[in-house]
Amino acid sequence: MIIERARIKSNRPLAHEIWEMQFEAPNIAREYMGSGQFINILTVDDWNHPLRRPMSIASSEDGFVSIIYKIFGNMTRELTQKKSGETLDLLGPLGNIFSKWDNGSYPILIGGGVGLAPILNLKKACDDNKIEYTMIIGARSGNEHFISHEPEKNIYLTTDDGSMGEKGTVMVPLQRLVEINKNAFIFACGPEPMLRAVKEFAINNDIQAQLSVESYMGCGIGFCQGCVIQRKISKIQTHSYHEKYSLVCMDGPIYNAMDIKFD
Amino acid sequence: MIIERARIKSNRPLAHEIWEMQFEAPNIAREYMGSGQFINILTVDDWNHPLRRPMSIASSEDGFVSIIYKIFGNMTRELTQKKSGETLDLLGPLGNIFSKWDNGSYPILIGGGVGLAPILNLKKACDDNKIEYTMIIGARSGNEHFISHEPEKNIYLTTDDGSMGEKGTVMVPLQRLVEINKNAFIFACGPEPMLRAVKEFAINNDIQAQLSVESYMGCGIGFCQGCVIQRKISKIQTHSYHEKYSLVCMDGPIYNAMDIKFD
Amino acid sequence: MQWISNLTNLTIHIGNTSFENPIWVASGTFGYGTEAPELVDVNQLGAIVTKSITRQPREGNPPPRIVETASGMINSIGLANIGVEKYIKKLLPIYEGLSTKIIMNIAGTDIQEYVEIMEMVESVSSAIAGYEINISCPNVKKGGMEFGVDCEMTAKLTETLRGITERLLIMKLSPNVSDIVSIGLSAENAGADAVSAINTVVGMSINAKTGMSDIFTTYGGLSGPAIKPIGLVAVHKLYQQLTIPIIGIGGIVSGEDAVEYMLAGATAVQVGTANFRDPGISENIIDSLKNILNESNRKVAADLIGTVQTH
Amino acid sequence: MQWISNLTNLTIHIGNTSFENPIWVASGTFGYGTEAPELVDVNQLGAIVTKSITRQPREGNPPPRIVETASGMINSIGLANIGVEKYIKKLLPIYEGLSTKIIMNIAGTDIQEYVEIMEMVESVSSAIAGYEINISCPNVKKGGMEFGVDCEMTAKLTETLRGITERLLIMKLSPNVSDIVSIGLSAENAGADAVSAINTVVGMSINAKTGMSDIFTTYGGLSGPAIKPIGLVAVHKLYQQLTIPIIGIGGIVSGEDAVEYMLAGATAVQVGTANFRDPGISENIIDSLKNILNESNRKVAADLIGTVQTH
Ligand SMILES: Cc1cc2nc3c(=O)[nH]c(=O)nc-3n(C[C@H](O)[C@H](O)[C@H](O)COP(=O)(O)OP(=O)(O)OC[C@H]3O[C@@H](n4cnc5c(N)ncnc54)[C@H](O)[C@@H]3O)c2cc1C
Ligand SMILES: Cc1cc2nc3c(=O)[nH]c(=O)nc-3n(C[C@H](O)[C@H](O)[C@H](O)COP(=O)(O)OP(=O)(O)OC[C@H]3O[C@@H](n4cnc5c(N)ncnc54)[C@H](O)[C@@H]3O)c2cc1C
Ligand SMILES: Cc1cc2nc3c(=O)[nH]c(=O)nc-3n(C[C@H](O)[C@H](O)[C@H](O)COP(=O)(O)O)c2cc1C
Ligand SMILES: Cc1cc2nc3c(=O)[nH]c(=O)nc-3n(C[C@H](O)[C@H](O)[C@H](O)COP(=O)(O)O)c2cc1C
Ligand code: FES
Ligand code: FES
Repeated sequence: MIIERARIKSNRPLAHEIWEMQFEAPNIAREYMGSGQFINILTVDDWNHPLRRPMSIASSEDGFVSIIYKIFGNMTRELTQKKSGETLDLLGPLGNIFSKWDNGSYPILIGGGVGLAPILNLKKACDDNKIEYTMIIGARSGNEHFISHEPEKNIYLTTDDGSMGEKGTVMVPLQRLVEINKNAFIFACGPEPMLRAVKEFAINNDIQAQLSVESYMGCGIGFCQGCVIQRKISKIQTHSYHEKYSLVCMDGPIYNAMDIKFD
Repeated sequence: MIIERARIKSNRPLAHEIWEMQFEAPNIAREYMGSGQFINILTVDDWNHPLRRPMSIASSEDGFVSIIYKIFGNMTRELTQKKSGETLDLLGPLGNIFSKWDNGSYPILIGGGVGLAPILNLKKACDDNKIEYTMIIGARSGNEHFISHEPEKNIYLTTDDGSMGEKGTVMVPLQRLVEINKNAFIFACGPEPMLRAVKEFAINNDIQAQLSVESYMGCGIGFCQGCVIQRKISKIQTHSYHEKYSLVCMDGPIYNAMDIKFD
Repeated sequence: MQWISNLTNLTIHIGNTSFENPIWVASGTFGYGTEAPELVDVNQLGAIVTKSITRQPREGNPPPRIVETASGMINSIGLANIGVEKYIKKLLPIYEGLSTKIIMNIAGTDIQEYVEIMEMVESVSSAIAGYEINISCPNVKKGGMEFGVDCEMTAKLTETLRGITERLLIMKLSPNVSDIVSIGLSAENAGADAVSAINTVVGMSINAKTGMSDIFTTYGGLSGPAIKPIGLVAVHKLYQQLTIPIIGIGGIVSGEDAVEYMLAGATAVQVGTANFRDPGISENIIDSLKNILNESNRKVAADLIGTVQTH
Repeated sequence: MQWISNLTNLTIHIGNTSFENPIWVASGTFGYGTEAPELVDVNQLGAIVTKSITRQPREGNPPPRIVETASGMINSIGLANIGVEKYIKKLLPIYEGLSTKIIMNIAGTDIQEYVEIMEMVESVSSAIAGYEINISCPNVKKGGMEFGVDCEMTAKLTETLRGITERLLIMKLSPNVSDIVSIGLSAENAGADAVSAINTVVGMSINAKTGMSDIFTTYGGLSGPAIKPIGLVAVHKLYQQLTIPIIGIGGIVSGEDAVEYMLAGATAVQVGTANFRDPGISENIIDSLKNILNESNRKVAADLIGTVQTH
């Protein structure tokens, strides 16, 4: 992990309230280990918002890294104001990575909302490694999508309102696809309700799944103990440390679906 | 007093750490009463700096008002970042005005540091009204001056380090000028040490003087009672209100030198 | 869909008194309500709590009285005010003409002073809706602070004043105590109609360059968004234990902030420091509150009170 | 003029222990000092105060544990920690290799727990410079909070621990009390070498949209620049009454902030929340402190202590 003052190469809207920002961040790009890692962004120099904001790395190539972000609150809105040429203070790369997507199974990549950032990243890794896969991207409505529904290329979009791709959630094509591909391995990132559904589905159908989860982060580097998610362990000692709770910033953000609990 | 979202017409450095900003603020310009009034500027929309910043009106013409400001802390630094075309939230015009400069006496206008904003404003009023006057502007060093030393036009500059105009404080030419002009009336704005010296000089020499003073302001409109300056009154009742202390935002910022105390 | 907006109901009740909406302006941050008629239509406000009034006029503390801090400010005004006599003579008649409710805030250094002030006001006819009793001003030596940290004194003062007025009696609580709830309970048991919380938090600011304290009295009262988390705790704790209404104060600058305080347990809220920046902000907050209610299922502001969901 | 910089002297003393500089990192905000060697050279720090250690390892509270507020944040970690046994086995050996001073922060639910922990550490040889006793964590039920608000308990705990160690004994005070000075005096009279102030301020945050409390435990500890005015008051008040050194904490993010705390009476300061944003910030603060001293007449950091000028 490195702190780098990175020059903004581009910053542009991709879809409704969804933006992409590219940074020249050679040091972070050099240390980057793979799809799933994130950076922690200092959006304002003032101390009114003391905390950085974590964002998944959507791509990392030739000294550049990019993020895809959704306008959520003050700091993501502030991000949209940044102009290319300005610099931002980035801390990264942080966290662990998707694994075993290249172990011969058939990857089904699932992204919901901005959760598609690390998924696009993994898609590229599959492409580069000539691994066949299917990708499913869900959104509430068509205006949040910025890639095309191309079933012929195994890229499926879904929308809650049916305005683009298939109507419904990502579970609709997933269900169908898993029946075809007995060797499926799910990789998913998205809002918690989606991850819950995917997790339950994977467990019920005995399919392996890796989920990229989110949590509120104070530091991103193990200092604050703030970012925990509950582990699913049958027996937890009364006096334990990091058995029941795992640090998303250090141990995650990628977890096997079986290993975590959402309540 | 009015709150007006004003378009910035220009924002440029005049001298070392001294900037001028012009606003299109027709409503404030319409209510403007004369030299000495100020506006209260909301610099950032965020609440990390809750208070506005008061700035004297340096000119008001044809729907435009301008300020001259010195980079002092965070908000004045932030002001330098504003671009023409952006808008700022202004509250004004506030406060009272210099008076009696057109009553037949000989105005000596004294400005120190950025205290020259209302003084330049008064100068223009004198020019417009064809009233003769002398102006003395003091600064620590030549790089803080942005007008010329023109004794032939009765404009005198002083610098503490002698790098421009006369060496010393504004008191040097003032002393000399008062000897020549028996009918002098001093109008001064500047840092407190300068105002103290001017005040003492005026009283000792039995010259009338109006001073524009500063104080830390919470609101600028009489809500907070924060901006007081001590009045010089021989006898103050034990139970009094606004006899001992005066509100600079409502009663000031212009006071007769005799009426205020600096301790 | 203009008609939907008419469905929202902002009315709230404290004792027998109803208020058109729960957005009030806080004592000491809105003068006497008469300072800036050009900038704000005071009749829109749920109530105006006027600047603390003492028996005699007061000059207040020497300057500097104010300094900005991170997301807040510190003040040490020292209860500068016109005194009760002038309040009765000059202001009460003006208040007759307002449709908004007026809450008179009273401060004193001993019980006798509070009593005298209230008796003087009660002895004349006026339109004021009630009293807020400042037992918690941190900026005046002997400025009522004794009361604010002591349960017995709070009870005694409340009880005494309860005997003098049938108007609303609101005790304003200090956050600078180990246990704000026991003070609140004392006020409730002694007959207060409501408590308001919080007054400012004791704070200090120093200029690193000059080495000087930024405030003449060294300590002052911290207010503004910085203290919102502290005010929310106070209101939430009080709501768990008291049965009388709670009026939430501290760092409110938006409709969301007002909603948060109501969720925590506030029946009404007061806007303080924010008035200095934008005298008309309370009108915006009222509009925003309406919009938030409209967009939610709950159209009735009072339904928000105390309904925060905890984990 | 590089040589001028050498004239500054940042050394400060507490009890018999000297520290190379007064900039420490605060408990719970810097892990165990071993988390980010790439990002910060811990040997530059005046001291590292390690995360609160309890007798047994602790998982801490369920999420959400953290939320940002205006110029601050609220946390409710619930003392997640590895427990004293692992601290002794895994961390003490690492600390032997550091040139910076290590202050071990201890938390407990009763005196017995504090005693056991300290006796276990004292029974092994180690390089730690002393202990900071957390009697003021607001996020754990029975988490020592009783001690922090009660003079007698504070005195008893201090006295007991004083009997066990000759190392530095620093009592960490809570701001959530009516009178922090009397707690500080109890600690001093019972033999503490220093007090540190302040721990976090009890705060709450609510999501207006969802109506949910943002923190699992409803209340948490407010920290960051928002609380600097509260920390400065605590330090200034303590400095007026205590003779032992005071360690200032609360909202420090710059060299100026450190200077302000020292002017108020702090012998050293601790940087907390700021580490989350910039793990190397304490090194910057040390540099900035040096520069400030260089530009002033005073070249000796210790000369700043308590010299704030009031009006
Ligand atoms: C590992 C990880 C990867 C992420 N990747 C992406 C991504 O690729 N694209 C994207 O758009 N979003 C991503 N997020 C979410 C993103 O961090 C939040 O949307 C962002 O912080 C919101 O900031 P805000 O100021 O706009 O909103 P705010 O108004 O501050 O907060 C709104 C909500 O944002 C979340 N949030 C705020 N601060 C933090 C914080 N310090 N840590 C975690 N969550 C926070 C909370 O849920 C909060 O309720 C990721 C989060 C994590 C933990
Ligand atoms: C009536 C009046 C007219 C003024 N006219 C001018 C002018 O024409 N040009 C100019 O450059 N400056 C003027 N000032 C001073 C100007 O307001 C301050 O320099 C400015 O507020 C500094 O803000 P900052 O954030 O940059 O500094 P900060 O770092 O916030 O503060 C540094 C110092 O600025 C002063 N200050 C900060 N906030 C306020 C406030 N709300 N009210 C008053 N003083 C404050 C204080 O002395 C403080 O110690 C005027 C002040 C007053 C009261
Ligand atoms: C400048 C100033 C003056 C105040 N004067 C009084 C007062 O006279 N009486 C009182 O009860 N509270 C007074 N207060 C406290 C406010 O009414 C309010 O409780 C506090 O500011 C917290 O709210 P806020 O964060 O919205 O400002 C004053 C506050 C400020 C900032
Ligand atoms: C996430 C977090 C965890 C903390 N954990 C502890 C702790 O375990 N023990 C302790 O004594 N203080 C703890 N503190 C309090 C800090 O040490 C410090 O007193 C407080 O944060 C104020 O300083 P700041 O404003 O610089 O953060 C914690 C603070 C934070 C923000
Ligand atoms: S975010 Fe601080 S430990 Fe994970
Ligand atoms: S600045 Fe608030 S009363 Fe003058």
